[in-house]
Amino acid sequence: MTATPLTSTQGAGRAGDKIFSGAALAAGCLILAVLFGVALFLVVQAIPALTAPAAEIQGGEGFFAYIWPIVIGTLIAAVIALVIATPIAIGVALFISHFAPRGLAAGLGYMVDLLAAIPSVVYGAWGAAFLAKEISPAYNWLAANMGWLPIFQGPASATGKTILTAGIVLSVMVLPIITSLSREIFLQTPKLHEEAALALGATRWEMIKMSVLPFARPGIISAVMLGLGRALGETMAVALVLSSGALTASLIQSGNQTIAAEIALNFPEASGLKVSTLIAAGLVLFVITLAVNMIARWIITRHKEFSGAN
Amino acid sequence: MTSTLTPVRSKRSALTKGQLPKYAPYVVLAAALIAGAAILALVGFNAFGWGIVSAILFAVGLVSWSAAVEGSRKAKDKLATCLVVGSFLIALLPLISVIWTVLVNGIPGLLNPGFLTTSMNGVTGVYDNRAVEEGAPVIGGIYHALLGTIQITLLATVISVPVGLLTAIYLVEYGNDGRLARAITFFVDVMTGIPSIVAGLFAAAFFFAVVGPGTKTGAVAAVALSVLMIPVVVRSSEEMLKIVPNELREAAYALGVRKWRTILKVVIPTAISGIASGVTLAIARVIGETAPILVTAGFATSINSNVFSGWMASLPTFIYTQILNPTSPANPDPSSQRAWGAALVLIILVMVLNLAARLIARTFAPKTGR
Amino acid sequence: TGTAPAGDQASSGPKVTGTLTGIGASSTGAAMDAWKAGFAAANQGATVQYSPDGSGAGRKAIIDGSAQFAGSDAYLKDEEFESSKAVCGPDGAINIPVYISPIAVAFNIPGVTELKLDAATVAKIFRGEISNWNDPAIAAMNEGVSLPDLKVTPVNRSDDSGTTTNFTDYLASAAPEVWTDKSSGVWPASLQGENAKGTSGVVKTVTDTPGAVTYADDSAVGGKLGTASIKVGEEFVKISAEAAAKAVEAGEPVEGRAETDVAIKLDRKTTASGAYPVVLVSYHVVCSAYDSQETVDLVKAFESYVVSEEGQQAAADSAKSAPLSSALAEKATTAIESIKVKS
Amino acid sequence: MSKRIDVKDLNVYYGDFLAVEDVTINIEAKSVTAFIGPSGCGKSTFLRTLNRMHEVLPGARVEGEVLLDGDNLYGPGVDPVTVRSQIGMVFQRPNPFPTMSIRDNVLAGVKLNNKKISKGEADVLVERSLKGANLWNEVKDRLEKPGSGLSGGQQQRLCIARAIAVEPQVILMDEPCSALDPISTLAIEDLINELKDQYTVVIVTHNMQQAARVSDRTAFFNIAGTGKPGKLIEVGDTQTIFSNPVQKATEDYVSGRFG
Amino acid sequence: MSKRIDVKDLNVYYGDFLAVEDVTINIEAKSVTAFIGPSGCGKSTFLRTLNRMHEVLPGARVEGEVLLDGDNLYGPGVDPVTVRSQIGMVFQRPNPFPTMSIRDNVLAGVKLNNKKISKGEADVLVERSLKGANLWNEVKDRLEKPGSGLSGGQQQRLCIARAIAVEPQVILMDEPCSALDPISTLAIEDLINELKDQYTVVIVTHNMQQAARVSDRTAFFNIAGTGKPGKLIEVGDTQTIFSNPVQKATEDYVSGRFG
Ligand SMILES: Nc1ncnc2c1ncn2[C@@H]1O[C@H](COP(=O)(O)OP(=O)(O)OP(=O)(O)O)[C@@H](O)[C@H]1O
Ligand SMILES: Nc1ncnc2c1ncn2[C@@H]1O[C@H](COP(=O)(O)OP(=O)(O)OP(=O)(O)O)[C@@H](O)[C@H]1O
Ligand SMILES: [Mg+2]
Ligand SMILES: [Mg+2]
Ligand SMILES: O=P([O-])([O-])[O-]
Repeated sequence: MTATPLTSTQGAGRAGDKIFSGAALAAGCLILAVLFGVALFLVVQAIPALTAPAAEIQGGEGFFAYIWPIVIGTLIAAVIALVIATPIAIGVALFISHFAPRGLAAGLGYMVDLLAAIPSVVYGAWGAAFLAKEISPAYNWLAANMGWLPIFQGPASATGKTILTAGIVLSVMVLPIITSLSREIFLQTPKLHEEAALALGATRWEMIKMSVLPFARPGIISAVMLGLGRALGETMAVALVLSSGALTASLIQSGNQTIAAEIALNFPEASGLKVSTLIAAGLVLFVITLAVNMIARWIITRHKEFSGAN
Repeated sequence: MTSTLTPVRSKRSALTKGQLPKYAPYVVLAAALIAGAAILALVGFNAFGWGIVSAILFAVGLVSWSAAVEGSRKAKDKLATCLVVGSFLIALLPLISVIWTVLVNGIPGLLNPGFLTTSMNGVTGVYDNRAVEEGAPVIGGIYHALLGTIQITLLATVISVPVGLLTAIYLVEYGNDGRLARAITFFVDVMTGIPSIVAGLFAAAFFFAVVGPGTKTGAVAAVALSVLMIPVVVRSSEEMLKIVPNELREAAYALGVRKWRTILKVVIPTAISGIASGVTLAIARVIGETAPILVTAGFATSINSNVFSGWMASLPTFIYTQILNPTSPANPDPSSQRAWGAALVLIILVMVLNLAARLIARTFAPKTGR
Repeated sequence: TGTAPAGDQASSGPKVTGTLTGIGASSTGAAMDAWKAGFAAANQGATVQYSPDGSGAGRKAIIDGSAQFAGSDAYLKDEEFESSKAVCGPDGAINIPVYISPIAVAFNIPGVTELKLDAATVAKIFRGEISNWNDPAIAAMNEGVSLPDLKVTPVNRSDDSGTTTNFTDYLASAAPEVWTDKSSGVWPASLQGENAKGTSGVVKTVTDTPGAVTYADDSAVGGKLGTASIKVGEEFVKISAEAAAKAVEAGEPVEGRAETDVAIKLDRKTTASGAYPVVLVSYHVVCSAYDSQETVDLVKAFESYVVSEEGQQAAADSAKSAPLSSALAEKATTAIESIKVKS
Repeated sequence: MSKRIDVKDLNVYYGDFLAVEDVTINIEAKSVTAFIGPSGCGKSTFLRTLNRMHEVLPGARVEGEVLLDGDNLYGPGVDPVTVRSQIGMVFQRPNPFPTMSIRDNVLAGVKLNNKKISKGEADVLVERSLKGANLWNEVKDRLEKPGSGLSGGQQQRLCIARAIAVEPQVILMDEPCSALDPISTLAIEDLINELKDQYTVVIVTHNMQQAARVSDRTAFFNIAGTGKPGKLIEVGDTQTIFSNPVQKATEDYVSGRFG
Repeated sequence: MSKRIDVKDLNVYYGDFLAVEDVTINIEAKSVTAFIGPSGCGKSTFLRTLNRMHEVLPGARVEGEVLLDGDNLYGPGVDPVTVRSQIGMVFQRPNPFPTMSIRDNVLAGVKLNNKKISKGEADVLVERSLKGANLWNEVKDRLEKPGSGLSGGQQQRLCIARAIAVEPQVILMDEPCSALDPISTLAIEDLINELKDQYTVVIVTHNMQQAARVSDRTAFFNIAGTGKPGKLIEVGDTQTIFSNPVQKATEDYVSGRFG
C-alpha cells in the first residue's frame, strides 16, 4: 500500500500537535529541572553544616539537636493553621457555591479572595500589633481554666505573640487559597449529579455529601496541599508575629520556632557555617514537604477508581 | 377520594407536618441574643463575646429544636447550614479586621500629595523628624516601589503562567498518568513548600553563578517569584482542567479537531474561570512577598524602570523596611504611615487584578445564561 | 529632593562619578539614607546604593565581590579577614568605624522614667531571675523611686543581631557571675521570654506591654520609654552620645589586621568616668585595594564624607546617632586615605 | 402508598421565558399517566415541577398550584425535601453517582432515611431493585465497581433501580427507556405495570407504542412555535387519546409516522 | 465522497477487559448500516473503534484491522485526526459545547480547525445543517444563545447538525434518535436517507422499526453473559435479518416484543 490519504495529509496540523505537546512536556521538565536545581543548591550549601563537628553548630550540640525543635515547631504551626483553616475554608467555599443567594455569591467570593491580596508583612504587622494584643485575654482565660491541658499550660504570654497566634495568622493566610480552589470546583459539580441527589429527597447538606464533596475530594486535597505548602513555607508573617524560643508544648506561652522564620531571622547576620546551617534547615523543610506530600498522594491514588471527574 | 380543590384550607398541609414554623429561626435568634447577653453580663460584657456566645446558642437551640420536631435529617441540615454560614462569618472577622487596620493606617499615607508620584530618593530622617516635631508635611512616596512591583510581578507572571499552564496541560492531557506525569505532580506539590526565602536565595545563587557576583535586578526577583508561583498555577489549573467533562473533548475529536486546538479552544475556555482564579491567587500569593525580593532585587530608593538591570524596589520590601527600619528611628510614625499607605495600594492593586481576571474569565466562561 | 550640605568637604577632592554599591546592616539604614542623600547632592553623577540585608550578608558580599563596601555592626572575623584577601588584595579588607550607637536598657513602667541599675541586676532582669519591678535589688539602687508591683517581662531580639551581640558581650564581661552564656548575636535559647524582630519591633512590644524591658539602639527609644543609667565604677552613667564615645575611646585596636585598620575591641569593664559601655560600633568594611581608579576615588570620596564632621552631623540629625569623636574620625580618615588601586 | 396529583393553572418559567403555560391536569393515584408531545414542548420541564426539581435551576420558578392528595406542593412552608422524598424521579439523562459503587448507588436514597439498614436487608433490597430494573444479571458480579463504567443503557437502569429502591409514593420518569434496548424496555414496562399496583407513575415518552402499552391516561403537550410556551392540549384515557382524540393536533401527532 | 469500511478480526479492550471480540464486517459505501443488540453488548464500543475514538479513553485499545477504502485506520503512521475528520460521529449522550452559542456549536468543526469561512458562507452552512437536523425553526431566533439551554432532544439535534456541518465521508450515529420525538425522528430518518446518497452511514439503534426503515444492512450484536465479550452474531440485508435470520439468537431478538 502506498502513501494513503490517511497518512499523508495535514502535515502542518500534525506539527502543531507535536509542537504543543512538546511545549507542554518541556514545561513539565523545566519544573523538574528547577526543583532539581533548588535541591542541588540546598544540598551543596548544606553539606558543611551536616558534616561539621557538633560543637560548631549553633547551640553547640550538633545539627540534629538544633533542627528538631524547630521541625516540631514548624509542624505545630502548620497543623494549627490547617486545622483552623480547612473546615472554615470549605465552609466558606460551600457558602459561596451552594448557600449564598446567587446574586451575592460572586461578590462574597471576591471578598474572600481579598484575603489573598494582603501582603505577608501586613499580616505580620497586624498579627503582632493587633491580634496578639486582642487575643491575650483569651490566653489568660485558657491558662486559668484549661491549664491542666498541656497545650494550654500557663502562665500565658504577656504579649500574646505565641505559636497559637502565629498559627491563627497562618490560617487566615491559607484560608483564601483553600477557599478559592474549592469554590471553583464546587461550582463545577455536574448539575446532573446534584439533581440526582435532590430527586432522592436529599436535604441540601445530604446533596452536598452525596455529590459535591465526593466530586471535589481530590480538588480539596490539592487545595489543602497548596495551603499546607504556604503554611510550612511562610516566612515573614511568622517572623513578625511569633515570640520565638525553645520548644514548648504549651501553645499559649512564648516559645517554639518555625524553620522558615528561623532562616529569615538569622540569615541576614549569618556568615560561614551559620549560613550552611540555615540552608540545611531549608533542606529539612524541603524533605518534610516531600514526606507530607507522599502521604497525601497516597491517599488520593488509593481512591482513584472512584474519582468523580469524567 | 374527593380532592378539595379550595385554595384556602383550614387543615394543616400534610407536607408541612412535623416541620418547624417559619418564624422559628427568629424566635431562636431572639432567645439566643437575650440569653447571650445574660451570660455575658455575668462574666463581663463585651460585644465580641456576645456575638460568639449568641451564635453558639442560636445554633444549638435551632438544631435541637429541629431535632426534636423534624428529626435528625433536617436537624443535620440545619446544623450544616449554621456551620457553613458561621464559617463564612468567622472568615469575615480577620478580613474586616485586617482591612480596617490597613484602611485606618493607610489612608493618611495615601492622601499625602505626591505619595503615588514620588520616590524615596533623598528622603532622610531629617524630614521625618521635622514632620513629627514641627508638623511639616510627610514627604516621600512609593512610585519607585509601585513601578517595581508591577514590573517584577508582570515578568514573573509572564514566566509562570505559560510554564504552569503548559505543565498542567501536560499532566491532564498528555501525561496519561505515566511515570513522568506522576513525578511532576509530586514535585510540584513539593515545590509549594519551598520557603520563599529559599526561592530567593536559589535565584540569587543561580544568577550569581551564571551572570556574575552581585547580579541583583528585578528579573532575578521575578525568577525567584516564579519558583513560588508556578506550583500554584500548576495545581489550580490542573484541578480545573481535570473537571472538564471528557465528552466535550470527545465531541471535538470526533469533529476531526486536533488535540492542541481542542485544548486551546474547548478545554481551556471551559475551565477558564477556574484558571483565572488560580492565576490571580498565584499573583496575590507572590505580589506580597518580601524575603525573596530583598535578596534578589537589591534595595532601591529611586526610580528604576528597567527590570533587567539595576536594583529595584517593590511595595512589600518598601513596607518591610519602612516598618522595621524606619527612615528616622527616633520618629517612626511617618515611616509607618508610608508603610500602611503602601500596603493599601498593594491591596488595591491586587483587587484590580482580580477584577480584571474575572472579567476575562466571564468573557470566555461557559454561557449559563439563556 | 535632598539635603544640600553647606561647606562641601567631599567635593573638594577629585570629581567622582559612578555607582557605589553597599550591602549590610539594617541598623545603619537611616544614617545611610542621610549619607546617600548628602553625598549625591555634593557629587553630581555619583550615586551610592545600599541594601540593608544585614551585617552578615554585607560581609559576605564584600568577600565574594558583589558589593564594594559592607555595613557591619561587627568588624570582620579573623577567618573572614583571611578570605577577603582574595578580592581585596594582600592587605585584605579594612574596617572603618562610621556610626556609634549607645544601647539603652529601656523599660515601660508606668510613672517611672529613670532607673539606676548595675550590670548584675540588668543580667538578672534579662535572665528572669528578677521577676518583679519592686524587687529589693532594684529598690536598693533606686531610693526615692516608687517601684510598682509589676511583673517584669524581658523582651529580646528574635533575629540574630549586632545589638544582641554587644549587649550580651557587655553582660558577659561585666557580670560574668550572673550572665553565664557567651556573647552571641542570637539570644540564648535556654532563656524563656518574649521577643520581637528588629529594633523597632522590640521597642513597639515594650511600648505596648507594661512591665516590659528591652535593650535597643538609643535612637529608636526616643522619649517614649524610660531608660536606665548604668553603673560604671562607682557612678551611674546616663546614656548619651558623649558617654558612648568615651567608652569607645577606651577600647583597643584589634590585632592581626592591616596596618591602617580601625577595628576596635571594646572594654566593657572600663571604669573611665562618664563612659557608657553598652555601646555598639558600626563599621564600613572596604577593600584595601580595588581594581579601578574610578572605584577607589568613589570609595574614598564617599567614606571621607561619611566620617567627616558634616557626614556625622547628617547622620546625627537624621538617625539621632552619636557622632564619632574627632580622634576616631582622624584614624578613620587615615585608613580611608590608604585605599589604593590593586597593583 | 400512592397519592394523586392535581395541577391547577400552572405556569412554568425559566427566568422571564414562559416555558409551559396554564396546565391543569389531574393525575390519579395508582395509575400510569404518559406525557407525549414533540421535542421542546415542555414535557421535562412540566414533569420537574411535580417534585419541585424545577426550582433547582437558577431563575426557574412556577406560578399556580400542584396538589399532592390535596396539599399544595408550593404552599407556604413546604419543604421541597419532603416533597422529593415522596415523589421520586428518573432523569432523561442517566446520572449515577460516579464516586459510588453500583451497590451504593442503589442504596443512596435508602440510606438517607434509614441509616442503620442491616447488611442483609440492604442486600435483599439491592437485588430486588436491580432485578426490577432488569440489571441484576449484568452487574451482580461487580456490585462494588463504580457506576460510571457501565454502558449508557446500564446506567439508565441503575438510575431506575435507585429511584424504586426508596419506594416513593409517586414515580416520575423522564424517557426512562430512550437509551434501552427492547429487552430492557420490556422489563421496565413490566416493572411499571407492577409499580402501578402500589404507586402513582408518570412517564414521559416519545414512543407512542410504549405510551399505549403502559399508560392508563395520556396527556398530549404541544408548542405553537419557537419561543412560544408549551401547552397541555388534551388529556384523557389512553385509548381515547390514541383512537378518538378531541383535538385535531392530537390526532395529527399520534397518527403521524412513529419513532 | 463516500467510502467503504472493512473490519477484520477486531478485538476491543478496556484495559484488560475484552469488550468486543473478533468482529469481521464489511460496511458498503453509500449505504446505511444499523447495529442492533441488547444493552451493554458493545455496540457503542465497536462504533467508536470505527473512527478511532475508542483510544481516547485511558487504557482502551484494539487489535485487528479497520480498512477505510482499503487503508488501515490503525496502520502505522495513520493520524487519528485525519481519520476523524473523514468519519464523523454523533454520540449517545448529547454534548454541545457549553462555551459556545448555538451558531458556534454548528460551526465548531469548521472554526475549531481554523478554516477560513466568510460570514455569508457560514450563515448558509448553519442554516443548512440546522434544517437538516430539523432544528432550524426552533432556534433560528436564538442562534447566539448558549447551546446548553436547549431541551434534551434539541441538544441531540444540535449535535447532529454539528456533525453533518463538516461533511464527513462516513457518519457514525450512536442512537441519534433515542431522545427525540416522532417528528424529529422522522426528520432525522429523512436526513439519513438523504445522506446515504453521498455518504456512508452507520447507526446504532434500539428501535427495530427504525432499523428496518432506514437501513440497508443490519448487524446484530449479542453478549453471552456478564463479563463476557460482545460478539457480532450476524450481519446481512436488513430484510433478511428481520424476516429470515440465520441465527436463532437474532430471530429471538428481532421478533421479541419491541420497544
Ligand atoms: N435550563 C433551561 N433554561 C432555559 N430554557 C430551557 C431550559 N431547559 C429547557 N428550556 C427550554 O424550555 C422548553 C421546554 O424544554 P423541555 O426540556 O421541557 O422540553 P421537552 O418537552 O422535555 O423536550 P425533549 O423531548 O426534547 O426532552 C424548550 O424550549 C427549551 O429550549
Ligand atoms: N469506559 C468504560 N470502561 C470499562 N468498561 C466499559 C466502559 N464503557 C463501557 N464499558 C463496558 O463495555 C461493555 C460494552 O459497553 P457499550 O457502551 O459499548 O454497550 P452498548 O452496546 O452501547 O450498550 P447501550 O445500548 O446500553 O448503550 C459493557 O459491558 C460496559 O459495561
Ligand atoms: Mg425532555
Ligand atoms: Mg451505547
Ligand atoms: O543592628 P541590629 O543587627 O541589631 O539590627
